Amino acid sequence: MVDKIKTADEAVKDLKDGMTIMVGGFMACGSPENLMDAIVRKGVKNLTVIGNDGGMPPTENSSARGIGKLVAAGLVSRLIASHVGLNPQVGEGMMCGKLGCDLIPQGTLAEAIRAGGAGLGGILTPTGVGTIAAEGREIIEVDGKKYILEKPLKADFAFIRATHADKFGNFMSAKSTKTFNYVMAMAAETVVLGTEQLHEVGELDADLYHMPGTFVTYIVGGEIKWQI
Amino acid sequence: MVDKIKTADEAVKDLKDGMTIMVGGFMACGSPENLMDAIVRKGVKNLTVIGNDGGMPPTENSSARGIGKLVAAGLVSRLIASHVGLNPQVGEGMMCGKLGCDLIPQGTLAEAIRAGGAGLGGILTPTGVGTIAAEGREIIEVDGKKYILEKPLKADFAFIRATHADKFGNFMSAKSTKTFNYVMAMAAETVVLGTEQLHEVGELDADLYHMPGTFVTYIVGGEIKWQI
Amino acid sequence: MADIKHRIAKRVAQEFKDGYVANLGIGLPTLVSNYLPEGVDVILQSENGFTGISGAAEPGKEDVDVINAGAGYVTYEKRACFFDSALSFAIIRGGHLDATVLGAMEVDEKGNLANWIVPGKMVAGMGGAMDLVTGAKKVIIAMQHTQKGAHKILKECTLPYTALNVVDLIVTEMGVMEVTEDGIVLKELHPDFSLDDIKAATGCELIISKDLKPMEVE
Amino acid sequence: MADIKHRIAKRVAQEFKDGYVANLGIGLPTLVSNYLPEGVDVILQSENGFTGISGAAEPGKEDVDVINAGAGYVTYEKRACFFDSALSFAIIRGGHLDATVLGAMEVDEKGNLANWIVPGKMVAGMGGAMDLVTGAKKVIIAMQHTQKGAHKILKECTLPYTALNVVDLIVTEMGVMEVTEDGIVLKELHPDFSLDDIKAATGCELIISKDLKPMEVE
Repeated sequence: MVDKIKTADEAVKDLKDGMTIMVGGFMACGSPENLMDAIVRKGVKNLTVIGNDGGMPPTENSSARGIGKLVAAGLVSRLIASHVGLNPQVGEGMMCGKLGCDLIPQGTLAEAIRAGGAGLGGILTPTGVGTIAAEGREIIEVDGKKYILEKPLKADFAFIRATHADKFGNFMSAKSTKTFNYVMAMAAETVVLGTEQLHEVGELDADLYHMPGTFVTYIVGGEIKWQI
Repeated sequence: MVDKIKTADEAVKDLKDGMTIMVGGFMACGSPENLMDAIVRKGVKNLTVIGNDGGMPPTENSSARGIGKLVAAGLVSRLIASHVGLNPQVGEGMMCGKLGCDLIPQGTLAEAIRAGGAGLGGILTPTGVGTIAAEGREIIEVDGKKYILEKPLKADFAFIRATHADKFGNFMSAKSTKTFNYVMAMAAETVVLGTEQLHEVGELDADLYHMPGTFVTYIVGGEIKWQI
Repeated sequence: MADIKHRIAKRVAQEFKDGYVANLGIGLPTLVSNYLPEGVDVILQSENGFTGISGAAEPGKEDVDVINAGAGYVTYEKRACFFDSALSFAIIRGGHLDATVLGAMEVDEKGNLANWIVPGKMVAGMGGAMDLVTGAKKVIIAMQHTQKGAHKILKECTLPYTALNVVDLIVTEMGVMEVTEDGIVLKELHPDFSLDDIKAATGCELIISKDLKPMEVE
Repeated sequence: MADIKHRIAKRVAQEFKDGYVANLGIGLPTLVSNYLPEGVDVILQSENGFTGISGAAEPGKEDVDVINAGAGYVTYEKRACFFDSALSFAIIRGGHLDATVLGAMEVDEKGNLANWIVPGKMVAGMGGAMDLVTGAKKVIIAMQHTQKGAHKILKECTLPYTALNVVDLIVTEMGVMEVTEDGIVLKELHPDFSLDDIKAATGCELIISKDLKPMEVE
């Protein structure tokens, strides 16, 4: 069996300036913090980041979290997300022209990533028809109803987080940490999985894992629960 | 909490002649046999059945299984499936004109049902371009590549099977019985879930269930493992 | 103001039927769950990925793996089920929510809704709002009738749209209004206000229901 | 004939690299897994919904919840993972299979494939075949070179297509052929046959590789 287990720094070795990456999680809940730290250490520039949001900014009591770490370090030149209101640093970056931001309805974002992973040429969604979300998109009419044709999203890297994974990369993300982690596992060239628990193959029942390890390129252990 | 638990016969009370139904499973593995039996007892006619295949025909040693029960009883006038080769009774029905059959690539069938459940106007698939599977379908070009626009599928009823369910209808289908059961749970007006194990709410860890009970209209216990 | 919020939430709660699956926006809409009528069991969905969301977590007892769509730590019911964003929005877009309750900046008589961009202010993003109002069977807007005296219920929205032709019901501190093909019909008027009060506070014609009732919340 | 099947399966197995994810069709293609080279670990996908499919189940020890795509009871590896049909075909269509091995009725020099309809015979359905050949990174056709003497490798398929421009490699008992932009290139010829033999058995021009090798399977 191919050995997928790496340190976080090894896992980002081939990450390069200007690449497009996906980061799982929702407001940093379910984001792989070890992997974000490794990206910051590597210091790649001009990343396009696809994620639900801009993560959490640094506060007096804590460092930034999730995508917020990349934003705080100035590594992000473009963010494709559904909501960035909880990270004022994204707004600041947008104001001064350093950070471009494409806002996409959350459900459309999830489907576009899934379509990228599932080999679809796109999906037709009624969400956003007649609004700014339709700008630059083709409108397709099916049985008299209008839909936006949303094209698939793919990335060079996906950084995702599991609660339980085995050494082949089969994984599950507990409770509300699933979010974008499952669809992003399908949609990138290199998929790096940060996990809290790392199990031997066959140690847990197969049906406890929600996603197959065949999607996962590298596995990095040592994710810990966020301490409030 | 609304009481969803019914007998199989109660669950099919509102099933009517000419309706469109979905049946989960794959070659009857993962099909809800109790519910099939109840439909046969009710004896509705001219059903359009959406499923992966035609189920299994009766043999010398055993009765028909899965969709095969409905075919054997002559209740099906149209079958929308990906493969019907394992049930010769489907072929016989097609030969004598009693049974119309629309064949759809298996992955397209799964996506079309999912699209029906997910409120999408359709999906663009590269599968089948330039073949009979493209007949009657619009071809959409995205970034220079051709795709079939496959429209969503929906049904009046879905009959699906779980291994574990709780009394709210949260459920999971073990191992390779998942098949079409998960997408069909989303795509019908009335969703009837046949389950092997029926648990109290909260008895199992929430993450053991893969699909939320909010999709499920009725729950019928008493499914048993197929005896070879 | 607190009083007004609870009045609106109480009235919205009366719209809920037993067995409903609903999504409540952050803020005022979340209050609705406190006022569900006796015998009306509603399961709430959280768009980040679960059904069975319950109240805020007690400080010190937070499960950091369980947040709501506003990043607040919350608790969940025993019947909760967790899923990923793709399935979460399949529920939302696919018509599997009986109702969603959200605030609005503007609503117009065609049922158009604007609740995400204020020109000149930083745009936070639509998040899940566009999907919610497009997909839910019943879209209920819960809001104050005016914004510092300015009309919010209009002949035509002036702000960028969240979605077109989606609003079914508007509940404010002044009354309950249904969006119909003919325009906005006032169904209930709160006893604190006169017909002239609500007409003056509304930026489009209000059709007065033949069956106009007092808005009762207690 | 049994000999020929194993010869083909053995040669196909040499195409597999360590870490491959692959889907093997029912019949001859399934034999491939018996002949993987030392140190080459391949995980097999079953389109009804799992990765880690293993051999047929022993009679009397079947797990009725675990079948292959041909409805046979099978076993699974420890590292198996089970999923639904939507995810299974996301894997297949999405390019997550390194290789798929299938039989064919006809293949032509454009890489077009026909393997699902025989006119006049009952149509069983394409099942997952169209998705497999469209999505897999490498499509390997494993088949007998001719069908009772009739050509199967053609200038242009005569039977209804399964998919267009998808076949990468053809392995028969006679040789190994790569489908290129210029046509079908014979890369390896089995020592049992001459160039004239294989040319006569092929319904289109065969480009002979400058680097033609013997097809070695032992």
